[in-house]
Amino acid sequence: MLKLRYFAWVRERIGKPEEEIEPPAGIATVSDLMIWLSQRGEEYAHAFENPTVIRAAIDRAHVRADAAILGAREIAFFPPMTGG
Amino acid sequence: MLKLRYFAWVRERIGKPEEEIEPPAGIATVSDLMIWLSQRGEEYAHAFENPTVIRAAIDRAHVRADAAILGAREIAFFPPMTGG
Amino acid sequence: MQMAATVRLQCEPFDAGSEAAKLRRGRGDIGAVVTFTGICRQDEAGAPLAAMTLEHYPGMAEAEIVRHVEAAERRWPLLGVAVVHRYGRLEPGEEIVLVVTAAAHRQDAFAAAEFLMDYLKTRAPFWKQVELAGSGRPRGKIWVDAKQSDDALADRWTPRRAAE
Amino acid sequence: MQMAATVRLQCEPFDAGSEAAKLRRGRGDIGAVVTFTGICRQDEAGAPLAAMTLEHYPGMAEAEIVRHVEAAERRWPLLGVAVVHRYGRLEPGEEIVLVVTAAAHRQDAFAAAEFLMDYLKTRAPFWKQVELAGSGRPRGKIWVDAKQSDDALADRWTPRRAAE
Repeated sequence: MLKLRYFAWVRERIGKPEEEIEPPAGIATVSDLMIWLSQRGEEYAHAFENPTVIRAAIDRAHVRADAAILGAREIAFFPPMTGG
Repeated sequence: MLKLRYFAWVRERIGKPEEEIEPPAGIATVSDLMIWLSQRGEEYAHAFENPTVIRAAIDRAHVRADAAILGAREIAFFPPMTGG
Repeated sequence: MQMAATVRLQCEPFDAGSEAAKLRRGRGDIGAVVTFTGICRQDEAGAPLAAMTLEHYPGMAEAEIVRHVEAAERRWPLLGVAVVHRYGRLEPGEEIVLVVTAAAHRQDAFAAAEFLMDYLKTRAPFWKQVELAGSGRPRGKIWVDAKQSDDALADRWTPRRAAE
Repeated sequence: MQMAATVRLQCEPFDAGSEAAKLRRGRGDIGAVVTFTGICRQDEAGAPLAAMTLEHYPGMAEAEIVRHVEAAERRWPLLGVAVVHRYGRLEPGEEIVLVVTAAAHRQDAFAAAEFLMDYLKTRAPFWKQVELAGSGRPRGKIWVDAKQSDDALADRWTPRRAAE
């Protein structure tokens, strides 16, 4: 099982802050996971409609979309950060 | 009469913080004034022994050594500043 | 060279003066302290603001800031760093973020404070949502867009690659 | 854009927090406040310090600082500036100088604070004399030499000519 966490408008569009999923075989990268998620329903399609603006973290470290998800326990998706 | 003011080690070498002088005709610039002052005694010669390091202000504004002293009321001599 | 480092996320207001005093306590080698305070303005891109809510990624946010404080320590001879970032709902005039850097010389303290702020703006997992003050009725909440100018500022510190 | 500016020379200690609070009072357009505090270190070039005495040129020092504050206002969209410079005898750990800059955005506040400090270091008529702490007997007083590195920092702001 893989824990997914969503923040800011990604969370709002999907309608929940987190969930546990079991990605099917063949989902190797963060990018693959976004494509797979966006096919799970309208809310996901809306959240990931422009995947190039979505940032991701694996186990609480920033990663690029081509990062491998093998071994990940927690993957987060969120818009560009606006802290500070 | 022209008021001269000295600060930091220029003041210490000359032995006084200020004085009034009447520069002779022909003393046109700050540089001329330094040369003339350095001939007034050992303490002045010591203070102005390396005129290129001495900074000057006319009427409380920084000037270069080639600045004209005509009309000046107060001229100050001091080492490079070390504030802040 | 021993360094005091504080990283804290909190809802509550902070006190810049006491954070700076803590860094200086008991040491005489500090010659320069730079304090940056980020404040919630009363407008966002010209629109009047009722409030701002800061969402963060608990667990990751603190770790990211610690990582950047460590990067600053490697880069400049710092004698103390404190970063306090608030989350939750803030009203105009309230303080959002505090960065304090202490060093023997001012250039190091200034550079490290700017570096930390640039990275907090672009890499720390916080998201700002603003509530605009409508004329009569509330005009809803808007997520603040990341600024390209902030990315450009952050890129100053890594001239070869934008992201680590 | 109205700006609060404070320039003060004094023997007494200052309070950075209250100077910053004064700049912010009653206005909601400030998004960034940078505070620089310069502190008397316990050593000068490795030699232990008993105290430092700051001499200044009364009348000129304040005018020079005001002139630089005005230059900073022309250069950056500032919403407030405070400069407090102490003179007289200071012991290690005591604060020497305070610069506070307020702006809507952090880059302007940071740049103006650095600009003002660089100019205070090289152009404001202050001179530091240190008393070294000798082993047993006083080792006398020494005028601090101006640093070429400070001149270089000040020159950043006037790329074409070093002096105005």
